[in-house]
Amino acid sequence: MTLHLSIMLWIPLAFGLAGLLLPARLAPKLALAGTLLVLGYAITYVVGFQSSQGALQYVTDETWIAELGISYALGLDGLNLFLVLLTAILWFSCTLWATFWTPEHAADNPRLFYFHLALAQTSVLGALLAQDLALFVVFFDLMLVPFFFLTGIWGGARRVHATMKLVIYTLVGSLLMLTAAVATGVLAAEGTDPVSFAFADLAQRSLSSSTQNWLFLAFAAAFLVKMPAFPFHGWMPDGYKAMPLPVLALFSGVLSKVAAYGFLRICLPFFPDASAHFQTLMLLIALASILYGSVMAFTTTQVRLILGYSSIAQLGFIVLGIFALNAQGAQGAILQSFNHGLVVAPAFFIVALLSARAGGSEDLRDMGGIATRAPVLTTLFLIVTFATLAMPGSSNFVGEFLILLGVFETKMAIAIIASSGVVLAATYALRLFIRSVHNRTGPRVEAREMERRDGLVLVPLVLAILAIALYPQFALQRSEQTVTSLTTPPPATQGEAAVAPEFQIERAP
Amino acid sequence: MIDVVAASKIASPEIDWAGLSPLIAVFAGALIVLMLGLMRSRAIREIAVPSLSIASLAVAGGLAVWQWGERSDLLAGALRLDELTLLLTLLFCVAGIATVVLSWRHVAPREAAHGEYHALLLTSIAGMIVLVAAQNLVSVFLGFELLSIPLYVLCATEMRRASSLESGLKYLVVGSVGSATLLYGLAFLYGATGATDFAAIAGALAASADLASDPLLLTGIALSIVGLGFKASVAPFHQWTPDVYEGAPTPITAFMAVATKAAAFGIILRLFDVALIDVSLDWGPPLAALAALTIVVGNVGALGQSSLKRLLAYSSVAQAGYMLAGVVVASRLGLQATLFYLVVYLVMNLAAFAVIVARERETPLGDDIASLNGLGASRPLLAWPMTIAMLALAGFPATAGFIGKFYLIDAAVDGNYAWLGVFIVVGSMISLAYYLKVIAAIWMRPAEESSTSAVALPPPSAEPVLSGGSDEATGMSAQGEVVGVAVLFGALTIVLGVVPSPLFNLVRDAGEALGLL
Amino acid sequence: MTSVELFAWLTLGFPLAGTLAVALGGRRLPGRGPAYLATGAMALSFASAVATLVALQGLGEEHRQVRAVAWDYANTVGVDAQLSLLVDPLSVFMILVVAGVSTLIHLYSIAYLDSDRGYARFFAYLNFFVFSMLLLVLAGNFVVLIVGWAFVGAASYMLISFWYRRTTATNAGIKAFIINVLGDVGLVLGTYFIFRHTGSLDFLQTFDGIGEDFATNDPDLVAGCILLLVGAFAKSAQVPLHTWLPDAMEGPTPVSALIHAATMVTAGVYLIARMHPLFELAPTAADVGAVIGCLTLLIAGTIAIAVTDLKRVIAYSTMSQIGYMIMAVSAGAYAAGLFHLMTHAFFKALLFMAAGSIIAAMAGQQSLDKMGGFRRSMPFTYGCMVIGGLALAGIPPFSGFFSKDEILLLIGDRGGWYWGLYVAGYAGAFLTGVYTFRMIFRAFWGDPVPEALELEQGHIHHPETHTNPATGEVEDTDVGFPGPEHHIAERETSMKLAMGTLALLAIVGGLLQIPKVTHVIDHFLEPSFHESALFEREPSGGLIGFGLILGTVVGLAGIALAYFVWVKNPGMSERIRERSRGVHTFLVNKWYFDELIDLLVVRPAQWLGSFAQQTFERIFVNGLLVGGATGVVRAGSSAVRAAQTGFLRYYAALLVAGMIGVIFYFLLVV
Amino acid sequence: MDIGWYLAVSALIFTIGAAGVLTRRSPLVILLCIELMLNAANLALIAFARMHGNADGQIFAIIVLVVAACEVTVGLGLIVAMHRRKLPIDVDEMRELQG
Repeated sequence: MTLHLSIMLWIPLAFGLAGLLLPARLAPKLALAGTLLVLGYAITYVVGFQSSQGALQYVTDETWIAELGISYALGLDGLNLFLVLLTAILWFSCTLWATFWTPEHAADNPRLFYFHLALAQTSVLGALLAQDLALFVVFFDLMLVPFFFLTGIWGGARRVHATMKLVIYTLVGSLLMLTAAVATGVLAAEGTDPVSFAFADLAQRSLSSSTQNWLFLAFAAAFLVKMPAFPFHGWMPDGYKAMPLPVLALFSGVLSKVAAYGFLRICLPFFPDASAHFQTLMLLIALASILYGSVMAFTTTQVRLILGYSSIAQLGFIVLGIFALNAQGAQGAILQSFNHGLVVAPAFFIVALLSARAGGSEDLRDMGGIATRAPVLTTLFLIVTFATLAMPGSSNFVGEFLILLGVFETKMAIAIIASSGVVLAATYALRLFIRSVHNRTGPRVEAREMERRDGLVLVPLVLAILAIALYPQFALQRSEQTVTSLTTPPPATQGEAAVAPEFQIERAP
Repeated sequence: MIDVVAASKIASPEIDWAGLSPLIAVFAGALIVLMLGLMRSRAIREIAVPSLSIASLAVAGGLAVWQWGERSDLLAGALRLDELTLLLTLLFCVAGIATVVLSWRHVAPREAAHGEYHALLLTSIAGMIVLVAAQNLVSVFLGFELLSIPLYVLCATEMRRASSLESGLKYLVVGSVGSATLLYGLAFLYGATGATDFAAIAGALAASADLASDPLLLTGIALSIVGLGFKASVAPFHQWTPDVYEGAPTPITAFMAVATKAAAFGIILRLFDVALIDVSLDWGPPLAALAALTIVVGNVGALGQSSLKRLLAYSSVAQAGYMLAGVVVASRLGLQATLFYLVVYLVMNLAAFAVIVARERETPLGDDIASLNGLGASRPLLAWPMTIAMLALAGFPATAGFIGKFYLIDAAVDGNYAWLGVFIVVGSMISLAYYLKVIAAIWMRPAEESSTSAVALPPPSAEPVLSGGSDEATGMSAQGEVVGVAVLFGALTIVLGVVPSPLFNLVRDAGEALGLL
Repeated sequence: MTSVELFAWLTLGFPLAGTLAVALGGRRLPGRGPAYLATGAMALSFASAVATLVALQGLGEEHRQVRAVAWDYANTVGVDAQLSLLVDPLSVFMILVVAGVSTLIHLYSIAYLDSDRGYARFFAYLNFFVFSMLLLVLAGNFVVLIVGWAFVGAASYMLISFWYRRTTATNAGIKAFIINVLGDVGLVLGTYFIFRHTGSLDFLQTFDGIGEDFATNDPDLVAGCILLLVGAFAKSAQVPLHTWLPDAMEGPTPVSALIHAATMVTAGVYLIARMHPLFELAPTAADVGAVIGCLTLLIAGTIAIAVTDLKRVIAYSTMSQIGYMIMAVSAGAYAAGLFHLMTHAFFKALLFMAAGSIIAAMAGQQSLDKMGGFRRSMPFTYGCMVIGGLALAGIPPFSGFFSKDEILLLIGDRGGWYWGLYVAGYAGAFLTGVYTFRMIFRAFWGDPVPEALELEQGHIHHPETHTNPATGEVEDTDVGFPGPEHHIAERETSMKLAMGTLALLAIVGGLLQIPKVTHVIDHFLEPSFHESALFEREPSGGLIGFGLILGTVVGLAGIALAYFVWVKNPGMSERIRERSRGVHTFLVNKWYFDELIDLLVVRPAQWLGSFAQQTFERIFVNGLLVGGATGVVRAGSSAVRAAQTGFLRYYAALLVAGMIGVIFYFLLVV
Repeated sequence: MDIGWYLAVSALIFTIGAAGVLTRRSPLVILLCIELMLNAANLALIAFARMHGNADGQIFAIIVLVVAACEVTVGLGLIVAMHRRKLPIDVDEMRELQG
């Protein structure tokens, strides 16, 4: 029983609040310090993590609301370890980026900006670390609040409309999940034993298949919308267009992964029958996301949207891996979640640099030809591009390799069709690269090399990409145990799972 | 002769003065302020009267706390003293104090002599206490009217404003129809069971099973549902709510929103969970249907409203729907969830209304949403409470509203009304649209030129935002008490959202008081 | 770590180090510094390749398959992907060829690219390419193979679009890259099919148990092998995945020489040779390979006769020659195929270098129509071109003769329907003679063109405005064109050196493996193919004699025809063109492959994209899912608010109505 | 005599009152109609009291009378206030608050 996770969890919020109260010029420094501290913690956890055991580590378990059977339980295992690391890394980079990022509204209240940024990090970390269903729901829904403000106050054109659409659309799913979560806790409490939302207890209990089905659908709705997956991405274009870029990098890099993580953490273990029952459906949704996202990505000329749709495709791969329902798929999905976050954030940063050189425009047609004057930027961009299209040798490739392998062994046809997504990815990624830095210089483009401070943000991220590309085993070995224990077929629940909703359930006083 | 008179004694029922003390305190306060209101001195009228009202309410609250744990019948079983009564009494006192504070410099008391204004307020509170304590049909009706009639007047106290009078009369007429309906229903209940005492009614119902299908009883239940549902503004009996809320003086609106609803739900819980518990299968499903209808109507009605009071009126309708879910399941869990939500609801709404009051005085825009534009930059101390209140009403986590909803859904699912739980969240989805619109106005819209305070401000980054700063100076001096209320309840919303356990203990005691399963 | 492993790693390491050094520090080096750095790295790499050879030969026959493992790459949940190399005669053979030829081409480029703005960048890319290629051939398991495979593709993309201000170059680059990725996908899927049964990604483990894992022509195995072939075809520009290779000529000429002639495009051949245990269990797949190879060599040959772009002629000849190799290895003539791979590397690189020299003399102009009469002004280049040409046409004793004819001999020896391939092979040989010497005659013979005359005055032609030969658009002189001044072999020792060496090799290379006389290649490669049934067959003597003579005759006949048409009576080619216009246009348009692919793949994709963009997203995603829901809610809202009329009596009415409703519910339903 | 008759009469009165509320436009008359509704309830109460033979109903009725009086008083007060402010004494004119 250690409190360290709590420390890491609440550091950002503490620093954010401090920033809110202290003079404005301190706010950025404080925020940066907070993220740096979290990063330090995260790294120590990753290093100290026992790859050999699949069980939770660094566990914290207190009761929060005894009356509702909600506990404040945190823990790390193979599923969330690297997502936590990802969160720490990206928040640090993006906060650093934000310190010199100047949009039209940057003047408005920096304190508030960094406070919301910090709140967002705490809630994301909370959702990742939570080992209690209710706690997870709390943080999962809380994640949206700061992004609502960040988009609405510091966003671009039509930001209010966009942020409302974003929050409402994504919460529609999350609220359904709220009911489903409550139902899970209540209905899983068979007969006499008290209602509990702790994952540990839920793992012991079981639900009837019919119950599992509707609960699963509710959770799936929440996660698919948040990712987003086709066809639930209606909020994505507006939201992406309006969000301030550093925030967008975080949103696209981390929040979508939390949704994917939710599938692994909740749907697979607690609704095993439903997961099997809806496997094909989910695989098809994932497939559709891959193809649709890719196709959209190489037809639009809005750079943000190219990345947005590409994320849809990438998330499609991740879902594909998760619902391969075998170890390879899950391993691939986890690794790929980490990779995609690590790749998409620098991509957005580069987009910012590119548009700064294209007279503020974020349209491919206004870009091009800066490679000569900005060789370093181009090189880094090239690396990021290759990682984006999951070129063999990049860690993304290992992820996709495992994912497709997993699917191949369960549903061969889907794997083969999905692999066409790889080719499409090459198309849009390279198109983006070539048309933004190669060819003739764009009309309003004035090419210049990136500055040193840009390097501070970009280079570490690219180095991280290269490092994980050289040694993906580093991530894989840490998640292996948990994944194997997750994907080994659970004991047949049908027998005692007869706790149908019709039953009157006694509650503990 | 004289000694005869001296010798003869009347056997009077012994009265538990301690148990009655909160009620007495309120009544006494009412009488005193009424008298004081007649004084000439402006100081007395404008300072002493409100202070005394607050004092009496505080005393009442204190006595309620002192009585906590007592469970006994008062006045020959007319009233019931238990944690339910006491909890709600506390709630009324808090609401009353807040109302008095909000109307400190308000125009309404000035127009209708401070004494009367506050006396009516206190009387209404007394009526509420009687109502929630009532365990006899007679005292039910008595409390019901005692709380209603002063409110009719209070709504109309801003006499110079036609809309105030209009709301008063509308409330009076529709309210009277409502209470007539309730009365008729109570009459039938009495007719069916032959008793006015809740315990006796329950006994009668328990005694004979075929009574459950007796038309007299059923009609009685139906009419009671209508009458009480009217007070709790349950659709389709909600229509008075938006108009009255908008027309009434804002402090009174706040009071009605939180206190009246609490009183109505208090008696609903007592009547249905004590007197009619044995026929819960009769009234459960229709109430559930009404709850669903209320949730939908309230939420969609609130969309596209530009008047904040009207918006909150509709939202209060929706919230009534949520709370009804706790009644439907007829379990202790449901009761506790409803009570919990009542408290949370009070906290959230008072924060919101306080901000509205403040802005009504600062801007010429009245209670229009536009009056909040740019509030985030200019008046953080108002902006944050409003934001928190809206997030809480929308049911965002880390606010009391979330826990409340969670608890209600918990109760609904546990009572095999999972579909009602789904309705609750669907309602919340719709509600996002208008709650977020308010927040957007506060933080994301530029301040209107007309909003006075926003003009003469140093750039927000110059001063720490939360620690007040010079921009607050004007606001503080002008209406510090209002800002105080807003901040207090805003903070409370967060606190209850993070550490709800104390409140859980209170409602658990109240739940046990009714001896449900 | 044994010496073999050490040297293998070194062979890999030097180019990588060179890449990083040039990329990070190259721009600071003065003048030709980066080039020397890169070339030095290559020389060292070649040296260590040789050392590897020596070390490997030091081991016993049966120990010549060495696995060198660096670390676990993705070794989890049943997947055993390590970062491992497989050092065996086959891979050593490949690294020798790759490193050797690459070194020479680096040497050549030192001068050739001298005035290009992207000098350092070029050598960084070039080194990176060689690293990738070595990684590919040294790969010890499927994953590493795929990694090298893709790296090679990426490097080739970067070098094709080296002059990235040219739209033609960037388009060619993206085309090449995407087709290569298609190949990668094929490779990956193929791997899945095989992994499914063998449960291991490591080559040696896969091959060991292959007999138990698969029955002959097991459907999974056939599918897997055919998917591997897709990878091979994409990389080796076999029909129908060849369309990128001609466009790839947008890259600088040394690139064409290195990547698109000597090394990368032969990866497919290497792959099939490496996977021979699989293919021998899946004859069907092998036959597919053989047939495709045969088709390619014919199609490419015919096109090569028609096109007029000097580099494209050589490119098509490359395709056709690789067709021979693919055919060979698919038909089990591994040693012969690899032998031809080596000789081809020599003479084809040589041809490209010579072509580069002429193009330089033409100031970037590549069209044969504009060339002529360089014989006098560029003797050295001419000589090299002729040597390369003779080797290519398969005239004894030049290297091409032995390798090509051995292929055909072994195929003929298979008998059965392989005779068809045999015959086609000789037809191809005839075409080879024709187009090779058509090219040579048109470029060097005939009356000198102005550029040639200018050169005879001792001055290399320089246009005042530089234009992109492909489109004629004016070059962006900032960067992205071959540079203001040009360099020809006659003037540059480094180019002379490289070309001279290759010319020598092109002459004597064939002597390594003369039927009935020398079997160096056979013996050397034997350990890699020890379990192969088809390895080391000796065609019957009679066939050999016949074949050798036939080969010579066919080759000479081709040359003779070329001489007759393009030298003896000029203008005859026009007449032929007139008479068979249809055929000519068909050939000039490269059998309409591009158009076909465009019609079948590109257009549908674009249409789909625009449909999704314009229609689907708007109507379904936003309209139905978003708009629909909000619409319903809005309607409800307006309904509720319409009911809120403000009429007091109306409210009372609704109250009463509701009351009646509830009463009725209670009286009727309950 | 059967309780049914009493209830019938009371229901009739109640209905008349409700109908009056719905149909009349003058607040005064509406108040009277509400009185009718209350008194219908009173009648029922007394009838039931008779039926059950206990006094609860009658006590109830008496209290109702008192309350009803208060209600009317307040109502009249409001109407007077409106009259003072020259507002039309017609419920259909009160439509400032709507939507």
